[in-house]
Amino acid sequence: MRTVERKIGAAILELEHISLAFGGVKALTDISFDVREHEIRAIIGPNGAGKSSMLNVINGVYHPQQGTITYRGTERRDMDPHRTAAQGIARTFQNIALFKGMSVLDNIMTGRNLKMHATFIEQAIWIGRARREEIENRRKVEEVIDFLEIQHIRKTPVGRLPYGLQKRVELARALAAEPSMLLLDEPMAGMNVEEKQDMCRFVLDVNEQYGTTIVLIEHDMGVVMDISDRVVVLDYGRKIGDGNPDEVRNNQAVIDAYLGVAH
Amino acid sequence: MLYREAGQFKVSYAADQQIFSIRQDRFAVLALVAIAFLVVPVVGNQYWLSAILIPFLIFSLAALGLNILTGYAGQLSLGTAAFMAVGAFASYNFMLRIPGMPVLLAFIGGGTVAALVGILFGLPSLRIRGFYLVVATLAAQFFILWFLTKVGWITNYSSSGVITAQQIVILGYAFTTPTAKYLLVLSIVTVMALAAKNMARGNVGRSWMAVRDMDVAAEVIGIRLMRAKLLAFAVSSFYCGVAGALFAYAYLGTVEPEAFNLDLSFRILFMVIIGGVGTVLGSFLGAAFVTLLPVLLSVTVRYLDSNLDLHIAESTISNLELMVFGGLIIFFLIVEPHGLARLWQIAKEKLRLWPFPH
Amino acid sequence: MSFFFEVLIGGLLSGVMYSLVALGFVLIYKASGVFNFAQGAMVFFAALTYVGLLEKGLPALLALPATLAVMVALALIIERIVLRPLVNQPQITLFMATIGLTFFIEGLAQMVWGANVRGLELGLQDEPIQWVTETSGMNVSKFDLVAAGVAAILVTLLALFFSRTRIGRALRAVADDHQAALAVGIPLQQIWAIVWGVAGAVALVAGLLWGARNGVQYALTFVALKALPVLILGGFDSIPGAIVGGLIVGASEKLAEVYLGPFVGGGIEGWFSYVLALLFLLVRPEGLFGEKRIDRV
Amino acid sequence: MDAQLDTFPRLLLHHAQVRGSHPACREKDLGIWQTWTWLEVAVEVRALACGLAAKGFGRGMHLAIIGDNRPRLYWSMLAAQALGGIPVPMYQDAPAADFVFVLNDAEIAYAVVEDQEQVDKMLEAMPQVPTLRHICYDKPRGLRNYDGVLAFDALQALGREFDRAHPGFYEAEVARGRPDDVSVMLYTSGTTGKAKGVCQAHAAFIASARGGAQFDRLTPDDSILSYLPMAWVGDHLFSFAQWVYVGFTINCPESGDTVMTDLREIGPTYYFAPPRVFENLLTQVTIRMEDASWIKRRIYRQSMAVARRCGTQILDGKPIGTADRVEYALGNLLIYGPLRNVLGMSRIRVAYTAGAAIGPDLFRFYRSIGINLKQLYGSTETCAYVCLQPDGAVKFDSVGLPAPGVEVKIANDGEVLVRGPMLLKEYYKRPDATAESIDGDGFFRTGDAGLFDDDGQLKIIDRAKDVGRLTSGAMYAPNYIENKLKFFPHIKEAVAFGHQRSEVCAFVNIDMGSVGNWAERRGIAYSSYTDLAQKPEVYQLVKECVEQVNAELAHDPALAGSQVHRFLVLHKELDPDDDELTRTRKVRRSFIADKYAVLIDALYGGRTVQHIETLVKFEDGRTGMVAADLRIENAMTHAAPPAARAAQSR
Repeated sequence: MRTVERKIGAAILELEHISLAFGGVKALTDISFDVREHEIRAIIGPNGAGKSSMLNVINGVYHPQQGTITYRGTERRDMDPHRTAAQGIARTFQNIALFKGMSVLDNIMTGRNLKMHATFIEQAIWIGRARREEIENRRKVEEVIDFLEIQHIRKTPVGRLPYGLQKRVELARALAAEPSMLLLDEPMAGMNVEEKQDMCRFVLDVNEQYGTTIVLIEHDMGVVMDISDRVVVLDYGRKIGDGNPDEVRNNQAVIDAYLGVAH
Repeated sequence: MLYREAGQFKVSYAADQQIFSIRQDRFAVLALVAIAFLVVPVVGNQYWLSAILIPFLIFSLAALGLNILTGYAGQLSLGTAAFMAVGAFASYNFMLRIPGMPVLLAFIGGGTVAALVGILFGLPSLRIRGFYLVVATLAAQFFILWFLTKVGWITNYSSSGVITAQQIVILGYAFTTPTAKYLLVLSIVTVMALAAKNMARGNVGRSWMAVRDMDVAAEVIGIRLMRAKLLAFAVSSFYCGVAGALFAYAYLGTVEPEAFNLDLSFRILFMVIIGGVGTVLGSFLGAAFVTLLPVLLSVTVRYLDSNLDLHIAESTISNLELMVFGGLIIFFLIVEPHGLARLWQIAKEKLRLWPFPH
Repeated sequence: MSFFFEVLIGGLLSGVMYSLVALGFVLIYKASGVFNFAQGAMVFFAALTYVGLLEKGLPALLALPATLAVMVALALIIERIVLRPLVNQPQITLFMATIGLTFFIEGLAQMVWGANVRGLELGLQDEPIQWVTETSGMNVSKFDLVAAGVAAILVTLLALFFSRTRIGRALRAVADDHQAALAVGIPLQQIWAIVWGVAGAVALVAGLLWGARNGVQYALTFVALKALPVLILGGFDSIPGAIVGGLIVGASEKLAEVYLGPFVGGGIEGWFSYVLALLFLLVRPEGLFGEKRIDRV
Repeated sequence: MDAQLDTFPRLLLHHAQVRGSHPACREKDLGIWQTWTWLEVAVEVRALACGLAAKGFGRGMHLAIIGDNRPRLYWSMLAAQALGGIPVPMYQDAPAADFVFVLNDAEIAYAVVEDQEQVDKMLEAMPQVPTLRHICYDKPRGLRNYDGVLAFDALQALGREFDRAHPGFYEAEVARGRPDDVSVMLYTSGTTGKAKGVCQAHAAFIASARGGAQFDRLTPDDSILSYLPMAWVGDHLFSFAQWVYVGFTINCPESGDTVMTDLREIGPTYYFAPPRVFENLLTQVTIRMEDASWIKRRIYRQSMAVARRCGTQILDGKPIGTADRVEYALGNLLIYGPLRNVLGMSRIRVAYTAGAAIGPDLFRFYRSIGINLKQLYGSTETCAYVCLQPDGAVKFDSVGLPAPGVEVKIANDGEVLVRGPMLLKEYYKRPDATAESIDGDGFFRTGDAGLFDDDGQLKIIDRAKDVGRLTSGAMYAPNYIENKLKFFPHIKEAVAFGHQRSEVCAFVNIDMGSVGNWAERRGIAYSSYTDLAQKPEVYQLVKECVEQVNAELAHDPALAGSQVHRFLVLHKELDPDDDELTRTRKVRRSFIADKYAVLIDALYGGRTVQHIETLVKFEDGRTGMVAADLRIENAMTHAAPPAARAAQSR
């Protein structure tokens, strides 16, 4: 009775010949790949392969020296973080980047800042639009809280939470923006088996329930092979493989550079 | 222990998001406000009203302003007093140069000019972070005071640089008695504190805190750093500007730029640190503490002096005050970096969980 | 033209004095990442203690080592009581703690020695050097020149200390990376204590020179405020930077006062260096000698 | 109340009319307490009923209801009843395989379930349940790509359409309902044999609800937290029958994890929980108080001493001295009031416990801090309604007076027999069982052995069939002994043996939390449950408990022979997954006796050590072996007292 037929669409994000360097150090060299609508796209590679840099290029925290990025038909050289967010790309960070001084609820509420238009004066007086927006967006945020099953920690300051839950709250903050594309930087790093299973389930559910396109960096090969549709393999800032999990698994360059060494 | 919360459940987000979501808190705050408005004017004597309570309220407002910038938005400023000065002198000029200017509008104007100046000196915050920003705010402190002193037009060519604030008249009523001035200041501070709390708990406040806690993450979720920071500078300076205007109009009466020196900036920073960084309540607690401590200190020292015959000089008291303030700042930063407000918070949590441990 | 040079040299020489104060900042910043706002208060405390001891009848030769001892002791106490508990706190917190410290030291100094302005006689006259005036027509203060000499000696000593001694090398390692330094077994707290002690000594030298020039008074603490733009220009962790920054600030503010001041009513010395530093920051946030940071995300 | 109001759907319409804007249900969902008024509930139920009708559900059919307590599931019961159908709530935590029997037995074709988890279980059971065709779910999460299952909203939309097309249909269906129609079918957990479906008529549950409501003067302004399994008769009486009869408010918690917080937020006025819940709460209180500062601990100890001394008297309205009254008032200010508050019980007017025996200390604790906790007695077959403890006359060892409208008598063999309007109509498809359980005079055999005390209150000793005889001929009530043992916090379960044997012996299960804590405080290291259970120190601890029970038993001439002579501490926890306990956590004594026959032989054979290997089922479904050498201990017993002293101690 269960139909697991997901419709994967056309490429919506294309990266072409991206090169990025810090001072003299090359982080990324001539990397091209694309991401299709609704798919789960994994980026893997050994430490220092340039995976996080890749995400930072996609959402505009880093600006590549060369190459172009095409997102939904618009080609440009750089993304800038704010515009990226406005276009519906959300992300999480490798080292949890929550707002430590705020509660779980407030952290997730910040994820909806782009949906709130009341001016600061309206908010100061707390009438009309400001009040209405707080309530409407709170409702949306509660749906995310429900989705990720973090009701019991809603009003806890994030700093007090264990690592696994902090990761989940960060995902919640990203989801609150109702993104069409989600960039996840090692969402399962440092988790125990049970937490990993939960997180996998959430990632799949997000993809399935909302059709969100997901770009994912992950170290756990089992997870990557299980949940992703296609995989890009980076090594020393270069792309050495690209394809579905089976193709990547059988790619000799990948085996040499990554699998062979790591396992 | 005093909190009996069982049965206080929320059926709407509006109820859940109200400022004081616990019924007991709501009653306590209402009672406090009622006392401040109804009882204090009756029982307070002239000394208490004009030498303690009025400055306390004004400092609370200034501390609130600094807290918005430093506590909520994470931008350290040592130029608070200068922004107060802008507010004071701008209000003076609005009153002086526009005939029939309502005094409240002049205060708002003063605040607005301060906000504009704040934005100007906040611009560097877009490129520089952390305590490098101190340079920008110190530049503001020194430059603004120099400017106010040097440009005669601002002080209406008063030879000594001293201005005398015009009388406060609202709808024909002259606020001349300490009680009247107290009530005016209290009203303004209450309204502005409420507005600050509203901003703090809304999207604006969350954006500020996001910028403070993790600016890259804030940017990535779509918060415009520039707008958030400059807004913080503007709102903060507005609060300081209004506080400065009240300082001149409701407290000192006659004032010179030098009254808004670096020392005052430090004093207000101390209020924020001691009271609690990033809380509205802390601004009040800190202002109360810093206002009352010297009084307490001098009373104590005089008492000891008269009883033990120590012949303590007046200067000793002021030096002692410096040491106590300095020591307290260090103490708070080490022991409770979130200040009195956090202590209050912890006490409240304890009462809510009583008899269980916190 | 010679007037210009006279102003410039005067500015550069007083800039050396700024550098002297800034040196104390740099030392502490390098070792523990703290911007010690209280350095100015320490300068004031040093000068006041020295004068106070002289007033008590101590001969200058005894008062000097005694003051040095007091300063080192004060520095060590500060390190122990204030900074150690605040280790690993954000820089801003540490900075605010040193503001508190400033108040405390100022209060303490005046409580112990009284608040009246006192002169300090080092046997140097703040008068133009005869032969310079005669040969070039410029007035160059003898005092300033000696002060510059002292500063030069001090900088040289410090440079030697850092490059030649074991402690100096350890300090450099600490400045590069606290964690790594700890990992290779450098006793961090010992290093900090030494650096604070040295900073206390530097404060004494600065205090004597500034006190002799401007009188020993509360206003000395404002010297610290001048050091901030110096550090911005020179970079917080560079000893040569402190020197160069001091020279730039000293010269530019004198020139500005003389050449720009009259147009705006004078008194711009008070803020000019700040505006200069601010403009500089906007162009090059890491300072002249600082290294560019890359934000890891 | 009107004679017309004799079925639940009619009661619902009545409330919608007379208190339409009064809150009927609340559920903590999306962070706030979503509220439905009686009018709204009536509208929702109507749409749902019409939706079910549109799907072909009708008179006499069974509707399975599976899930945590949620308003929509309660509405589903009303919807089924409105159509003359019969809701069959089932235990939501049972695995799919356990559902198969009931689904087949009740010929279930329609099911309303909570979420994906339950839908998956239904789908898993489906191949073995040919009748099951329609599955409707409440929470859509994860069910987006499922075919052939229907969302609750969709069903209601269908219903509204159907309602428009068939005006008057709903009213007519409600009007067709008769009070002796079966209103609900609850499956008994089945301590022995397969589960039986207990058919209860509207009239029975309404009579029980009415009696209880009058007894405790319930009003529409009362509110209750609904968090116990919906398949349990207790929840059906308190959260459904009384709810619909009285018209008060039920409150459903946000999730299993948040029950305590939700209880505190709601602060119900009416509360019902099995003893286990009260016990866990008290354990939490004790543990948290141990972490408190010494001054708080001191105040707590002092206040609790005062409460023990005079708390229950004050609650019962008995006269006490002024000094005590003042001390109690102080304690109330400092401890009892705050404690009730943090437990979420400060507004409780009436609280009941039932389902198992409750320890006197535990019971006394709650009553002494001012919570009006009472016991009731009943079973699935009697709508959980036989005896109730009246305010002001609460005893620790009785279950109260016969409830209004209920007749109770004791058979010659000690079995408690009851008669009244609350009795079951029948066991579904089990005329034999029905006939067997109701005698010619219409009295239902409860299967419990009991006696009336001097005040006319009923005292339950044991299951009648469990009451046995020692070879000496003395009466032996295993449950009575087991319960006494279980009242010790360190003992989680106990199983006593002795029927047709010379003496009583027992298995004991330690409480991992409590004993683990105890061991840690004494620095006793242990690696596992099995290891901890066999520590000599633990045996000593258990032995003290057993001997204390023996001392108590020795006071009662009838039971003095039942003192425990030998015992052992089991190496594994008794577990419903291993069929050793029922789902309601009652021990299945005979099953255990068979499974652990070797241990029983060792107990009676005088051995001091016995090796055992046991197959266990883990939570993830895997199985494994647990092996251990169990030690067997003797316990000190006491001589029976002279009859005269025993009579006095009564």
